[in-house]
Amino acid sequence: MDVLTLLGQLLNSTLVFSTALIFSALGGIFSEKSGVINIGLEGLMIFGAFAAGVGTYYAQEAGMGNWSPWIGIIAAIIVGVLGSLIHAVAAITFKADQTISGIVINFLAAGLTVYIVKLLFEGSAETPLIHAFQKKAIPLLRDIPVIGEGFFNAYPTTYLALILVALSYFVLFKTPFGLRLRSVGEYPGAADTLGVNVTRMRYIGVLISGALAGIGGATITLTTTSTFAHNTISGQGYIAIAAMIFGKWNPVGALGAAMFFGFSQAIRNYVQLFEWSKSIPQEFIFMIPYVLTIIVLVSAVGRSAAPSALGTSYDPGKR
Amino acid sequence: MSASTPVVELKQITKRFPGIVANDSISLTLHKGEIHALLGENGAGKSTLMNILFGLYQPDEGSIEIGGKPVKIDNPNKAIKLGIGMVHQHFKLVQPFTVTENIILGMEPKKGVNIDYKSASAQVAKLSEQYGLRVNPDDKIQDISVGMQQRVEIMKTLFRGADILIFDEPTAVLTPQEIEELMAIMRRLVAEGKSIILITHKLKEIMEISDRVTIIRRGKVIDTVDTDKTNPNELAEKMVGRSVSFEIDKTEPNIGPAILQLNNVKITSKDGVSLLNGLNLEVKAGEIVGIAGVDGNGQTELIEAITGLRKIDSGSIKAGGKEIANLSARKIAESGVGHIPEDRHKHGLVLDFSVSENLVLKTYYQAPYSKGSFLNRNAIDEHAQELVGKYDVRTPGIETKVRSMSGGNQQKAIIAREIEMNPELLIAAQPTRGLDVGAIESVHRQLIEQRDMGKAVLLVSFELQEIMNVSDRIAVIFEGRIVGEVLPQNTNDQELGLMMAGCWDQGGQPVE
Amino acid sequence: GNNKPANNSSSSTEGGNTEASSGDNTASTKSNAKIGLVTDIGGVNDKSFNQSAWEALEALNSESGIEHKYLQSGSSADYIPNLNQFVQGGYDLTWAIGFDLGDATKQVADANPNAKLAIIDSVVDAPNVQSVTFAENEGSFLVGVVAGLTTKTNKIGFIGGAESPVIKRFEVGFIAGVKAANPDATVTPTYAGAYDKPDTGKSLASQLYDSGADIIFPAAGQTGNGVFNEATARNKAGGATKVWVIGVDKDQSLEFGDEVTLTSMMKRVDVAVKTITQEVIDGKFEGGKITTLTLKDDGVGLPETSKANLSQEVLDKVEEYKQKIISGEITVPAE
Amino acid sequence: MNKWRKIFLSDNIIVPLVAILLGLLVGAAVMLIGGYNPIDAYRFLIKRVVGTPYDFGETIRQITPLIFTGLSVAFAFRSGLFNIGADGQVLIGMTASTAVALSWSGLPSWLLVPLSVIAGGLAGGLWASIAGYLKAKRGINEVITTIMLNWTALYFSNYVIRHFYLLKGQNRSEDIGASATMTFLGSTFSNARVHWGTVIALLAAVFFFVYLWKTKQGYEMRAVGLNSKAAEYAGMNVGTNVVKAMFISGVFAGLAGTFEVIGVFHYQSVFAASPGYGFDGIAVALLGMNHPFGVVLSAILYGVLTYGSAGMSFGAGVPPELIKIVIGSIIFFIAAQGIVRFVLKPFYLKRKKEKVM
Ligand SMILES: Nc1ncnc2c1ncn2[C@@H]1O[C@H](COP(=O)(O)OP(=O)(O)OP(=O)(O)O)[C@@H](O)[C@H]1O
Ligand SMILES: Nc1ncnc2c1ncn2[C@@H]1O[C@H](COP(=O)(O)OP(=O)(O)OP(=O)(O)O)[C@@H](O)[C@H]1O
Ligand SMILES: [Mg+2]
Ligand SMILES: [Mg+2]
Repeated sequence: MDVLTLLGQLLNSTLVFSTALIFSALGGIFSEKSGVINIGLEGLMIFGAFAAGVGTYYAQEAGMGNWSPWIGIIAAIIVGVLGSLIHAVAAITFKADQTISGIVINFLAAGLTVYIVKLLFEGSAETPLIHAFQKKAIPLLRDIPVIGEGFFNAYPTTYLALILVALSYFVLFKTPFGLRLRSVGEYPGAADTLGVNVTRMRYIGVLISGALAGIGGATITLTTTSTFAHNTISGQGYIAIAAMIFGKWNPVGALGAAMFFGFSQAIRNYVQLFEWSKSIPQEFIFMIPYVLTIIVLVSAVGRSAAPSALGTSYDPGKR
Repeated sequence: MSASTPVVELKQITKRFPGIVANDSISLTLHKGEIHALLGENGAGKSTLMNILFGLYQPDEGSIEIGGKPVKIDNPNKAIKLGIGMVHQHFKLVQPFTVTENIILGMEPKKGVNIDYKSASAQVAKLSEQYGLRVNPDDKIQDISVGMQQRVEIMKTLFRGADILIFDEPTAVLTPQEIEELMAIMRRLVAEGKSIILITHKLKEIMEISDRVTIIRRGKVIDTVDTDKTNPNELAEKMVGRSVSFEIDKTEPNIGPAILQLNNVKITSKDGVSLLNGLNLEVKAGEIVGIAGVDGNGQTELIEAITGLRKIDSGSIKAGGKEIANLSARKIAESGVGHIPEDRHKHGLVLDFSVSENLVLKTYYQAPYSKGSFLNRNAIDEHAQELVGKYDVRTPGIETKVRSMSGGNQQKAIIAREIEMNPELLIAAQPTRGLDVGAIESVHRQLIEQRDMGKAVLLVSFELQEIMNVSDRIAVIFEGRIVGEVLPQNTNDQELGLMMAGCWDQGGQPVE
Repeated sequence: GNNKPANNSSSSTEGGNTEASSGDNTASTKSNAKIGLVTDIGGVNDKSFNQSAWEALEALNSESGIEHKYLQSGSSADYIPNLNQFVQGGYDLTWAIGFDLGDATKQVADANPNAKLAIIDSVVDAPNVQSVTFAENEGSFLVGVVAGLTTKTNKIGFIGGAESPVIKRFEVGFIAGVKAANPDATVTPTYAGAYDKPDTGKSLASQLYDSGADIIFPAAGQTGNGVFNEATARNKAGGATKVWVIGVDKDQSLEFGDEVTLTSMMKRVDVAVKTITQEVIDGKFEGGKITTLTLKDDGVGLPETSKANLSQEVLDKVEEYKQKIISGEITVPAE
Repeated sequence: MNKWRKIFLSDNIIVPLVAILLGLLVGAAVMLIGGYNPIDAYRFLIKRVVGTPYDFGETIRQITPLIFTGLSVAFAFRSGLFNIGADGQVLIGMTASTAVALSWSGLPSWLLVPLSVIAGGLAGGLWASIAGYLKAKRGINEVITTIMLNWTALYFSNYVIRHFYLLKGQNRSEDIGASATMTFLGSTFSNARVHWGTVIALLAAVFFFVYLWKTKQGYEMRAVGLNSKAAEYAGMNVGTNVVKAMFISGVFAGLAGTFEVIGVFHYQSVFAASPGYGFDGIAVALLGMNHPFGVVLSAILYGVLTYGSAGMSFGAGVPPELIKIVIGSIIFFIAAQGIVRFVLKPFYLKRKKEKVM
């Protein structure tokens, strides 16, 4: 196998892991850019994965065929938004500690989804299998060396993720909405005195994060597991938070960070294909993605630039 | 001045905070085309009243009329729609945003769905020109001077077409030149028919520019007077409730040996900009040396270098004859250097600590505040009790969080802490920023007391008057160097101003 | 989840058969025996291992009216209190499901010598415990034979959850089977490091297929779902070589379809649970007995549905090896 | 944070209680929707916790590591750091204790037990210090590093156990000898796995309190946590304090692991997935408002609910997932006290004038 094919394949494999992270990290960005910490990404992903499993199943039952996964995505968006609404109400309206209310989401999601699945499917803790998304190659682009195999023979969700990265960047940095959202995360007092409705912007930021993390969770159900169970999401939400910080709260940065995690994951798997890897204790191979991340952080990435007002509730009367 | 049409009428406004009535049935009328000054001690309730007018706070009682119509202003957006603009005491600027972005935020010009940055910049540039504000639309706030930021604040209100303007202590952080420029801008604004409420502690400014003055003390209106029928002494007396002396009683200095010696100190920033460029300076025991200069000429770096908050690249810094360059902040403090920092919120205080905890911020680890590894709460509280009394720090109690205290009292707490450490060298950076005349008087008195006790005092201030009144010797800093030294009695504002602008050889006489 | 399950049982690969089909005709004598069951963190609706065991009890309940209850363990610390709940509640038999419950079962059994317990997948040395283990290596050998005979590329992949004695039996038996049937074929064993990471499974599968493998045998619980998904995607996309997955613990073709499921390595947990529970009902419980369910007992093996993809030739070969193993002519390595 | 003080102010003691009540009500509503009987469920929950001395002892066992990890997360929070890595620190603590207990099993108990405890605490602390050091020296956000270190710790622990201490044919270490175990009062609690770790956890809470509010080092740490710039100005070494805070935080977590090994299991498993102690710790810390005594109370609540949940499913057939909904709701109501006050307003609370901050 020549190096270029290999690279293309590694890249392709990278995207399997990173797509869900991209969505969720983007979600995190919208919330945190508006000044609301979102440690609840994990829970929101659980909600999304759950809704995709259930939604797609019923859509299939209703005979919607190939459209079913898209129904699943829509269900994930709706449920993700509803889940994040809890976070928004607690953190923004009731000025609860943002970290705490994020944790609440994680608890409620873990409990509610499995509970509902059991109610819906006669005690089964797993949703029935669904026909998930299939990879689609994009005709001409597919033939570009490395990139073609890497990016243009992928799931619809991967294309969607890449589009959303561009869209998010555009929305955040080129539109009035983005300017206002960021101002609210940097200095709500300033935004408020200019007539920007801090509460509303923050609600929107958090709800967008619910929608995006919901799609992130759905991606896992719809491209890797084909079913939702209690452990469909196990830690990806936290990795998405890491990707968001690693990417310095920038959509393109987050894309890079998510790809990096995916790539180091792919590397770790790839190593195992070689005979010589058998002489390395397995545990050290498993560590690769995590240790690699720390090494890259130490050597390349400097201080992170969190929005200044991140984690603070806004109270015009506060001095 | 058209004394007739009131554009704003505040009627019997009352606002309570826990434990305090910030505004007690305050009424105030602003006429069209008028500059109405609001005067009062720190914590008198001026900002609170203005925040109510701007919709940030809701009054507990009272009503507001704009242009004769009763209105309810429950958020700033309403205020903006009513044509009210406010420049806040603490700037409300988003640091990583550009000037343009800060100005257009909330009413961005659009092209399609995008922000039309091009036309926005053009509009900002036009406004800037129209009022002679000289700001660069594309600079980021974090990169521009305080004076510039002040002008951006003003432009925000102008951009929104406000014709009732509230300036809450706009001059507190400005250099004399900048203040002159601001005055000119205000005159231009009223000439256009706008009306202004101006809050300032500087009586000179009030006398110079306002039409009427309302004096507030402890939340109540004491009086409203026409400016041309009053004088600074009367105003000060009304405000504080006692007579205030502006003349500082100062005996001749009794100068001793050099305490602080800086020799050829150089600091270059990461991007290669020279911040301190071979700076030489000496402060002797028993004298106050004032550093005069335009903001951004190395004052901050100078202080940080002396106090150990910033490393120097070369040169020597001696305190009491001992080399202290690049020692840790703690070592330097222990070798007898006290420091009243420029930014009291950022550096001077832990706002969520109590008064008593803040008063031992630098000494908590020494006896009697600590015994072994443990804090001695009793000693800490006793110390706090003593200082609060001695320095007249007004606070409900020593357990109160500093955050809830007024700026003036916060500053007093810092000064108390630093002076009580009994340093041989006291560095005071902008020590009276934002303080009322009464508080300023007491700060000045304390600095002079220190000098009379034989301590060396280094005073850095943008307030020329303060430098002239308090210092025994003035050193002018320009582009990271001391470019000249003069004695206050031998110079005047004009001369100093020229030297600060880098033209010392045409202006004052270097002392040495 | 943020409340992660502890100690994901190494043996909680998809277990047993969903339909309770022991096929025997139990004499439906009524019984009021009380049977308890303690699961590992998977719970009785995990569509695998724990579920098979529970369904066996459900079946017995409808046949002979036994009383049955289960407790799901939230973490490994719960094993002992959960077992105790039944034992001290006077249950006639308490089932411990999973390799990791071994120590807990031993402790509870020792402390309550009069209680009867039984455990799946682990051997507990106590006079009041029956232990059931499976010869996963034998079953894996047979699916290895299938793989060896079916591969077109002579490259085969194995994906384990994490290295452990049980998974090792899968791996070693499988490799031996492949080698026996097709000495030219090579098996690349890989590990996912977890039983609950389908994304890792998918990415591993993708790389194994890319490197030329056309059959993968995942013994990695939910991680294996990702493998099925990758294979389905590849076949749908119509790649040059058709790729296969070998199911584990139960007949996974029922779930993932014949399109990708070459065959499955079944573990009849349900049979074991039903048999031993019946013994208790009949008063024939033999404490201290260790049962290893092998090919001979049909405790492990291939499902009927394998016919869909396997030629008679291959099935014959499988049968041949099966007999050799049963007769002892071939000894399948276990570690 | 003056939240804690507020709690002790009369009408505020009632708010958390009502929050708990509301949480239980939400749980009840969800049960009703699912067709379960909430009264039965809660009855069995309580019964499972206090029904027998054995269960009571086991509940204490359940609470103990929660106190430790709660303290760990809370301590870091107080110093301005978010330690998501208690999970990994627990594992490293376990591993170090196991290693010591197995390697020097010949030592007498009075020596081996303290050694093993110290090893566990120290190892947890050092592991956490890696994140502290990277934050102090390189400004790397501790949230990322601690997440990455969690996974690293999981695999590293497995490596150590599998390669040096594995019990043949099993998925766990060899048994730790009696000389290295710390059980006590076992007979009082009908052989429940009660151990000295509980006492030490309570002492740790007292230490937390004394250290942070009564010592000069604690004073520094709080100053750094609240305003690092001012701390620097006052001559404190911010970097050192960050490392120190992470170290102490890690020690607490490490001890959680230690006592799970030498107090509860007496061996260490090879984990296929993280046991999740650290993530519980985050919830416990936040629920306890990052105050040591609050942490103890919230660990009790959390432990009671999780241990009792088995009773719920045993007695009333309620799926154990439900308890997560209850815990989540309680945290929600405690965090969003505004809601509780709103609910209470007609009954108790005189309307407060303008709340500040
Ligand atoms: N949000 C608030 N919460 C509690 N007390 C407040 C609040 N805002 C102001 N106060 C109190 O109200 C009083 C008036 O404060 P205000 O800021 O209006 O004073 P000021 O006249 O503007 O003083 P300065 O000259 O220092 O700016 C002070 O005692 C202050 O401590
Ligand atoms: N995305 C996030 N989610 C949750 N918590 C976060 C997140 N980002 C930061 N934090 C928390 O907020 C705190 C501030 O983070 P930040 O990276 O700004 O560090 P800092 O102490 O301000 O240092 P710096 O000097 O680099 O700005 C961190 O200690 C961390 O606990
Ligand atoms: Mg920061
Ligand atoms: Mg004010």
